[in-house]
Amino acid sequence: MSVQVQRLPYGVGRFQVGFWLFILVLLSVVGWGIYAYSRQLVEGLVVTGLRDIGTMGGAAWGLYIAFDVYFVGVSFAGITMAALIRLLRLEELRPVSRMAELLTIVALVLAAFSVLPDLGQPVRGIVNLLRYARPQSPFFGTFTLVISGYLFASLVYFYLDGRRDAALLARIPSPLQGFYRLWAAGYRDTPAERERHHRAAFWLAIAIVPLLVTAHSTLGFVFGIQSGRPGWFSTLQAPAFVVMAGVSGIGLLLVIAAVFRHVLGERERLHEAIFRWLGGLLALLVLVYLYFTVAELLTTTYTGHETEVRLTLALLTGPYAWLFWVSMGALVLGLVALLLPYVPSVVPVRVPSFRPAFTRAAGLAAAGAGLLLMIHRHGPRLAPAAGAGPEPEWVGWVLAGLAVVFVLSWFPLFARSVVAAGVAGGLLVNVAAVGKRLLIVVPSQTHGTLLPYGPGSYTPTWVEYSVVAGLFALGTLLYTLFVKVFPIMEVAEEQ
Amino acid sequence: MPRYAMVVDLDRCMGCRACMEACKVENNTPTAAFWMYVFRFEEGEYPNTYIWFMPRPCMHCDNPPCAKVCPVGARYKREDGLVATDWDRCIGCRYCEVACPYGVNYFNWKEPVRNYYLDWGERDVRRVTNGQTPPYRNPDLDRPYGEEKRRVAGGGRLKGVVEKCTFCVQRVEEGLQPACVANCPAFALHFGDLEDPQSSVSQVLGRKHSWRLLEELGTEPRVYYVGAHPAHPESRQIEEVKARV
Amino acid sequence: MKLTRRTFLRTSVAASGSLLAGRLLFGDLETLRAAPRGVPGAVEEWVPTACWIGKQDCGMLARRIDGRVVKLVGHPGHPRNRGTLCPKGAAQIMALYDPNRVKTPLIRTNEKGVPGRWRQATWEEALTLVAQKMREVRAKEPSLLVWQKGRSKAKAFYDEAFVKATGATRLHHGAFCSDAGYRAGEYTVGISGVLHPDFRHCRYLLAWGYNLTNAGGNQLCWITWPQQLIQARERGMKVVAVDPRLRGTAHFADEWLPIRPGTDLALALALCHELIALGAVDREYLARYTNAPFLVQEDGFFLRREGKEQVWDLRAGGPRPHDAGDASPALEGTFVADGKRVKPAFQVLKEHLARYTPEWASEVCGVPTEQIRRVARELAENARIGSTVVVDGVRIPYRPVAIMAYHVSQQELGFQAVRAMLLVVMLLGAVGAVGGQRLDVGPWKVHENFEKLEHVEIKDPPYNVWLKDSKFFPINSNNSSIVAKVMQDPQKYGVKQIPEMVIVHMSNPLVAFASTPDLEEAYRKFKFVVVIDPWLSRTADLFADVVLPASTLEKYEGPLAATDQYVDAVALRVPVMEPLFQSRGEIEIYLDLCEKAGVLYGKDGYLDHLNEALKLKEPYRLPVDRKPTVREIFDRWAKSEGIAEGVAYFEKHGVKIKGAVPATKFYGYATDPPFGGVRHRLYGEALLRYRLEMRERGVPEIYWRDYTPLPTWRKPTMEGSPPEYDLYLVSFKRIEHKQSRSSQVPLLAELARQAYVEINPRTARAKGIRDGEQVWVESHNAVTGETRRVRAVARYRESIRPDTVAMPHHFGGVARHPWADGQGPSPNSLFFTGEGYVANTADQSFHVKVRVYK
Amino acid sequence: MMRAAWTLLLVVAGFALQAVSYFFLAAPLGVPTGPVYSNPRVPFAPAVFILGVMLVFLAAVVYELLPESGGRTHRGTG
Repeated sequence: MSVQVQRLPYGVGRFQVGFWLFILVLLSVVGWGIYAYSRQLVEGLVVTGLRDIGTMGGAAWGLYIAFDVYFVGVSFAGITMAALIRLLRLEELRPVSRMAELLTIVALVLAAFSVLPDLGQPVRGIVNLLRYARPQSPFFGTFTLVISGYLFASLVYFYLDGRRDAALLARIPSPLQGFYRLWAAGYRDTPAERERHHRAAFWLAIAIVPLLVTAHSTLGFVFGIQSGRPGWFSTLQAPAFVVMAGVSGIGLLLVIAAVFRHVLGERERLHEAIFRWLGGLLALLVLVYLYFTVAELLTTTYTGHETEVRLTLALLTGPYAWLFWVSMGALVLGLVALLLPYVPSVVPVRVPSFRPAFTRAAGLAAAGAGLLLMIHRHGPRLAPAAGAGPEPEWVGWVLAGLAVVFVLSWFPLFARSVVAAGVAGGLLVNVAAVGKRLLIVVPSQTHGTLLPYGPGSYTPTWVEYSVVAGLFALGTLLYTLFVKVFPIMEVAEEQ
Repeated sequence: MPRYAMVVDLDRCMGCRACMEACKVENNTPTAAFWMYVFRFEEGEYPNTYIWFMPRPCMHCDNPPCAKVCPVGARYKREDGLVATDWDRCIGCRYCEVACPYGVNYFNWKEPVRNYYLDWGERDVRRVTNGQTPPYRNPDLDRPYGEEKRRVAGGGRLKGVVEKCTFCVQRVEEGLQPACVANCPAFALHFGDLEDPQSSVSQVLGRKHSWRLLEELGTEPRVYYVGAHPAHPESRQIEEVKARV
Repeated sequence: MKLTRRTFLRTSVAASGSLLAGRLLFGDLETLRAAPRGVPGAVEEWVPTACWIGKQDCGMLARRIDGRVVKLVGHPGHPRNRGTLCPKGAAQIMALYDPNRVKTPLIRTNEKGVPGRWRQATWEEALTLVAQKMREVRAKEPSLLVWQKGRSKAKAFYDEAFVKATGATRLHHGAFCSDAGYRAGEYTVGISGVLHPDFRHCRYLLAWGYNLTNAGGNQLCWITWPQQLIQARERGMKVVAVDPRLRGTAHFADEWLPIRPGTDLALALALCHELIALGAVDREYLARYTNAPFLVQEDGFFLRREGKEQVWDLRAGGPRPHDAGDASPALEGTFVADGKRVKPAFQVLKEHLARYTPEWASEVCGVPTEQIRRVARELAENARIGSTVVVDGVRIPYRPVAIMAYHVSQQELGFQAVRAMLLVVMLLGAVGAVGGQRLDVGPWKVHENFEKLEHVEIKDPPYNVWLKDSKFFPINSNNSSIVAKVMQDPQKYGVKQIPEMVIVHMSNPLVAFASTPDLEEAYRKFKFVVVIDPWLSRTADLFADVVLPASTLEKYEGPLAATDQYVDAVALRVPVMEPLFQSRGEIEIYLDLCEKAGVLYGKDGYLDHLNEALKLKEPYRLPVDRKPTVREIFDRWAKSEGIAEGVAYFEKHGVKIKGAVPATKFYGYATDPPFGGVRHRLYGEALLRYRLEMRERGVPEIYWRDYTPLPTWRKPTMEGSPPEYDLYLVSFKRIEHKQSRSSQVPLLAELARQAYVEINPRTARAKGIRDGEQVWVESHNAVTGETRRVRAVARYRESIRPDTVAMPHHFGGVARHPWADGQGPSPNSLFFTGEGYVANTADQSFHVKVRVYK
Repeated sequence: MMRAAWTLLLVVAGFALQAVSYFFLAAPLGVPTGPVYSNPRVPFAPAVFILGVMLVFLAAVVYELLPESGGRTHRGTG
C-alpha cells in the first residue's frame, strides 16, 4: 500500500479547476431552474404552456410529465443491468454495475422532482398523497412503487453493493474515511461476508426485477387505461413503456460508460466488450420497440376509428410529424450506428461526401438550425393560427436531411470503433426517447379529444425548458459529486 | 336519495349560450373557464346544410373516469349522483382532466382573484364591492355541502386546483334548479330526480328518444340528450369560443 | 436574551412553518369536517328591475347581498322573458361594475378627430357648459340643436318632452334598423311594424331574413319570439328560411331558400304571381278591406267621383263609390267608365305580376324555380282561404300562414320589398287573421302614418337637415347618414343651415350607423358635441366636447312596454343599487340640463311637456315650477295610471300585468270596425303622385324610380359595380352582442371576441383564402366609384351563398377598454350611403358589392 | 438463525402491511358511487403501504448487517 494506494481510486477526492468550473456551470443551471420554478410558484402554472383540454385547446400534461416518464424510464436500465449482472453472472460487465445503479437513483430523484412542478399544489401533493392516496388511481402505483419503493430498493441495493469498496477505502487515510467506515458498517470482506452479500444481493435482484416490471407498467397504465384518450388506450402501452425505458436507460449508460472511459482513462477496465454487449442489447430493444410502433400504427390505422386516425395523421403528417419523424429517424440511425461495428471490414462503410470535415460542420449547423426552425415553425402553432403566411416547411425538412447526412458522415468511425458507435447510438436513442415521451403525452390531449373541440396546441415555455434543464443539471451534479466521493467502479482486486 | 340527472332537449336549443353566462355568474368561474359550454355545429355542404347546438355540462357520470383516477379522492361521486370536486383536497395533478373524455375540467392556472376579466381592485370599485373579487362574488359558494360537509361549490377558489361543473350543488341542495337550467330562454334544459316519475326529466325521457355522449366508453353519463344526434366527424364546430387564460 | 430582528424572523418563520406542517399533517381531515363559512347576518334582497342592454327591456330580478348586486336573473312574472335572460342579460352584471366606465363628466382638452384627452369635471361644471352652449345655439335657431338617439328607453322623457322643450331636431336609429319596413307597414295596412306571425296559431312561416337564433325580429328582442316559435314548432308549424345565410334560422328551418342579397322584392313578386296562378286569393278580404277593387285609370290614378274612389259593381254593372255597402265589386276585368278605360287595382296587379314568373325570379334570386313553386303551393294550402275559427267566442277568419321579416327591410328596394311581402299575405287574406300576419304587438292599432304617408306635401327648399318633406324623400325615415351627407354638401340638398350642436344619447353613430367616413365628416362639422353614455364610445373619443356618464341599471327609467304581443303589461326600470362612480340616470341629467338651459319650468317647459308625454291626469300632474325627483315623477305616473301604490308597486313587483289582449282587440278582422276601419293599400296611388311630382321638380331618376304604385323590380344600384367586385356583403348580428354597445363586456367579448368575414369554402378556396386567414374586404360604390377596405379574419361557412360574404356588426365601438382592443372593424365602414345605397324612403341599405383578397 | 428469522419476519410483515393497507385500510376499490370511495378508511393508509414496501427491502439490509446469532462481533477494531 504505497503512494499509489494513498490516492483514492478513480479520481475520488481529487478536485481540479476544471471540475469546479463544471460544478459552477451546473449549479448556475440548477439555480436558473429554481428561479424559473419560483416564477411558477408565484404566478401559477399559467407561466407554462400547459392549458386545459377542451375549450382552451391545450394540453394539461406536457414537458414535466414527459420528462417524468423519461427519467423513470432511464432509471430502469441501471438497476436492471445490476440485477442482470448479478443473476446471469456477467462478470465482464461488473465495471458498469455501479454506474448503472447510480444512474437509477439519480434518475428516480429527478423523476420525483419533475412531478412536483406539474402539481398545482405541490405541498398538498406530498402531504395529501400520504394521507389520502387511493389504490384505484394508477398514480398510487407510481407514487408508492416507483417513487418510493423502487427508489428505496435501489438505495438498499446500492448501499449493500458498495460496502466492500467502502471497506477498502476506509483503510486509506482521507477526509472521507469516516464516511466510508460508516458505509462499510463493519464489512471486512471475509469470504463468509462475501457469500452472505452475494446471497442477499441475489435475492434482492430477484425481488427487484418484478418490482421494476410492475413499476414501469404502472406508469404505462397511467396512460394505457384511459379509454377516453385515443392514442393512450392500448394494451401495448405498458410493455412499450418497459421497452422504451430500457432503450433510453441503456443508451444513457453507454454514454456514461464512454465518458468515464475517456475521463478516467480506464480503457482496460471499461473494455470494448462491455460496449459491444450493451450496444447489442440496446439494438435488440430498439428493434422490439420499432416492432411495437409498427404494430400500434397498423392497429390504429387499420381499424380506422375516426379519432384514432385523426390522431395518427397528426403524428405522421400533421403538426407533430416533425417530432415523430425526427424521433423515428434518430431511433433508426441509432440502430444502424449500433450495428455498424458488426459489419465485416471487407464492406467499405463510406458515405460519399466532399470532405468529411466540411460536411460535418455544415451538417451540425444545419441540424441546429433545423431544430430551431422546427420548434419555431411548429412550436407556437401546433394548430393553424390566424393569418399565417406561407410555411417554408420544406426548409425544415431539408435541414433535417442535412442533420442525417451529418450523422452519416461519422459512419466510418462507428464501423471502426464500437465505443463511438455506442455513444452515437446512445445519444440518438435518447433523443428519440424524449421525442417519443412527448409524443405519447401531448398529442392525445391536443388532437385526441372525442368531442369535436378542434385541434389544440401546446408549446412549452421558457419556464418549462428551464425547469427541465435545471433537473438535468441537478442530475449531472449529483452524479458528478458522487463520483468524487465514491469510486464509480468496483475497486479492482489488485488495489 | 334522489338520483339527479339533466336532460338537454336539442330540438329546442337555440345555441344562445345564455347557460354559459348564467353559470359563470352563479359559480364565479374565472376567465376562460366554461363549466357549461355550447357547441355550435354546421354539417353538410351548401346548400344542403344543417346547423345545430349542443350544450355540454359535466356529464356527472355514474362510472366517472375522473373520480377513479383521482389520486387523493378530491374528485368523488356523491350519493345523489353529483360528481364533486373537493377543492380543499385537490393537489392539482390534472389527472382527472386527462382522464375525462368530455373535456369539462378547468384548472386554475392563475391566482383566481387576478383572473376575473378586469381589475376589480380599483378604489372606486372597491367602495361598492367591499373589496370582493369578482364584485358579484356569490357568498353561497363558501359553505360546505353534502352530508360529508366538503367544500365543493363554485369556481375560482384556489390557484392550482381543478374545478368543474357541480350541477350548482349550492342551488340543488336548496331545492333550486342549476343556474343554466333555470335561465335557459328556450326551456331546453331540464334537471331533476330520475327516481321521481313526475319530474320533468323523467317525463321528457319517457316521451322522447334519448342518447348520451360517448356512451360506448361506458362512463354512464347522467346527462341525457333528446332530439338531434350525437356529433359525428362531419359536425364542424362554428363560432367556437377560443378563450385561453 | 436579546432578540435581534434576524433571530426573531428566523424563529417566527420556523414557528409558522411547523404550524403549517402540523396543520397539514395532523389537522383534522378537513374534508370530513369543514366549518360553515357563510355570511351570517348578511342582508339579502331581491330587487325587480328591467334589463338595460337590449330593446325589449326584459324583466329582471337582482339578488343583492348587503347592498351589493351578485346576480341578475330573469323575472319569472314578466311576459317577455318568463324568468330567463339572454347571454347579454346574464352578463350584464359585469357591465354594471366595469371599472372602465366613464366615471365622471369629461371635458375635452385636445383637438377633435383624434383620440381624446380629457379633464375630469364636476357635474355642475359640465352641465353648465353644455347648458350655455344650448342657450347660444337655441338663441340662433332651436333646430340647430340636434338630439341624436340610439335607443330611447323612456320616450316620454327623451323623444317627446326633451325634444319638444328644447325644439331640437330629433335623429334616431330607425333608418339603420327596419324603418323601411315600418313605412311599408304603416302605408300599406296602417300598422306600425314590419312582419311577424300570430305564433299561437300559425302553421306555416316564411322566416324572411329572420335571424331567429341570434336576433330579435319584429318589434321585440330575442327571448320572446324564440319562446313562441318553439311552442309553435312543437305544435307542428313549418318554417321556411329565406336568407342568403342560413345561420340564423337554420336549426328551426324545414327548408332553406338561399336568396341572393337584395332580391327579396323579386321573390315576393314571384310568390304573388304563383298565388294568383294557383287561385289562392282571398277575394272577400281583397274586395272588402283593401283597395283592390278600386278602379284605376290608364294614367294610374283612381277613378274618382266627387272625390270618392269608385269600384265596379258587378250587380249594377257600373262604377259605384267604394263605401256603398251593398256593392258587389269586381276584382278583375276592364271596364269603361266616364269615357275612360278603367281596371280594378287587382286586375292591374295581376297584369303587373304577369312577367314575374318563378322562372324569372329563379334567375334573379338564385333560388331554384321548383322551390319557389313549392313554397307558393304550400302557402296556398296552409292558408286555408275561406276557413274560420272561434277564438274567445268570436268567429274569425283562420289563415295560419305568415311572414317574419324585420331588418331585411334595410336594402335599396326595402320599402317595396316589404310591400311585396305584404302583398303575398294580403292575397292570402292572412293580415290580421288567426294564425296569420301581424305587424305590431298588443292591440290592432291603426297608426297616424297611414294617412300621413298618403298625404305628404312635397315642399320647396330650404329643407331641414334630414330633408323632411323634401323632393328627394317624400316618405322619409330620418336617416342620420343622409344627414351626414347633407352636412357635407348642404347646397346640393337645398339645406340652408346645418346644425351646430348635437347631444348624442346612448348612441355611437360612428360605428353603429352605416358609412363611417361620411359620419366622421359630419361630426367634424358639429361645433359642439355632447355624448351621454356609460362607456367612452368611439364617437365620444373622437368628437365629444363633453362626455356625461350615464348609469346602466342604477336608475329609474320607463315606462317600459312589457307585452309579449298577447299579454298587455307595463314595467319600470328600478335602480338595483346606488349609481356607481359619479354616473347618473339620463332623466336626472335632462332635468338638470333643462333647468340650467332655462327650459325646465313653465309653459312649454320640460315639465309641462312631460305632463303631456306621460299623459298624467289630475291630481298627479307635475307642478311646472318645481324640480321633482325622478322617483316622484314615476310615482305620479303610476298613480295616474291607476296603480294605487304608486312607484312602490314597481319597486316591489317590477311589472304590472294588465291582462290578456282580447281577440276583439288583437285580430284585425275582429276589431270594430274591422282593421280599424281602413282599406289596406294593395295599390299605392300616392306613390305614383310622388313620383310624378318629383320628376316635375327635376329630381334625378335615382330618387323617384322606386315610387311606383305597385312594387316593381329593378336591378339594385350595387349591381353596377365592376365584375371584380364579385361578392355581396351583408352584415349580421350575433346573440352575444347588442349592436356596437356590448363588445367590451368581458363575459360577452370572451364568447365573441372579434370581427370576421363568413365566406363559403368554395369561394374562398378559389381565391386561395384559408380558414382563419386575414383578408381584405374592399367595397365599391357603383355610383361614385369610391372604394373602401378593411382587414378581417376569414371564416369558412357552408351555410352561406357562395356569392355572398357576411360580417357581424358589433365590433370596434368602444374606445379604450381592455376587452375592446383589437376587435377589428365594423362592416359599417364598408357600406355607402346616399344615392344608390338608400331606399326611396331614405332608409339605409346594408348591401354592397365587395371583393375579398389577401 | 435469528438473522434469517428477522429477515423473513420483515419480508412477511412488509407484504402483510402492503396487503392490509391496499385492501383494508385505503379507500375501497370499485366503481365510485359515494363519498366513501374517496376517503381512506384509516388515515395515512398509503403511508402504511409504502412502509410495507420499504420493510420488504429493508430485510436485505437486516440480513446483511445483523450479526450472526453466534454472537461474533462485527464491529472489529480495524
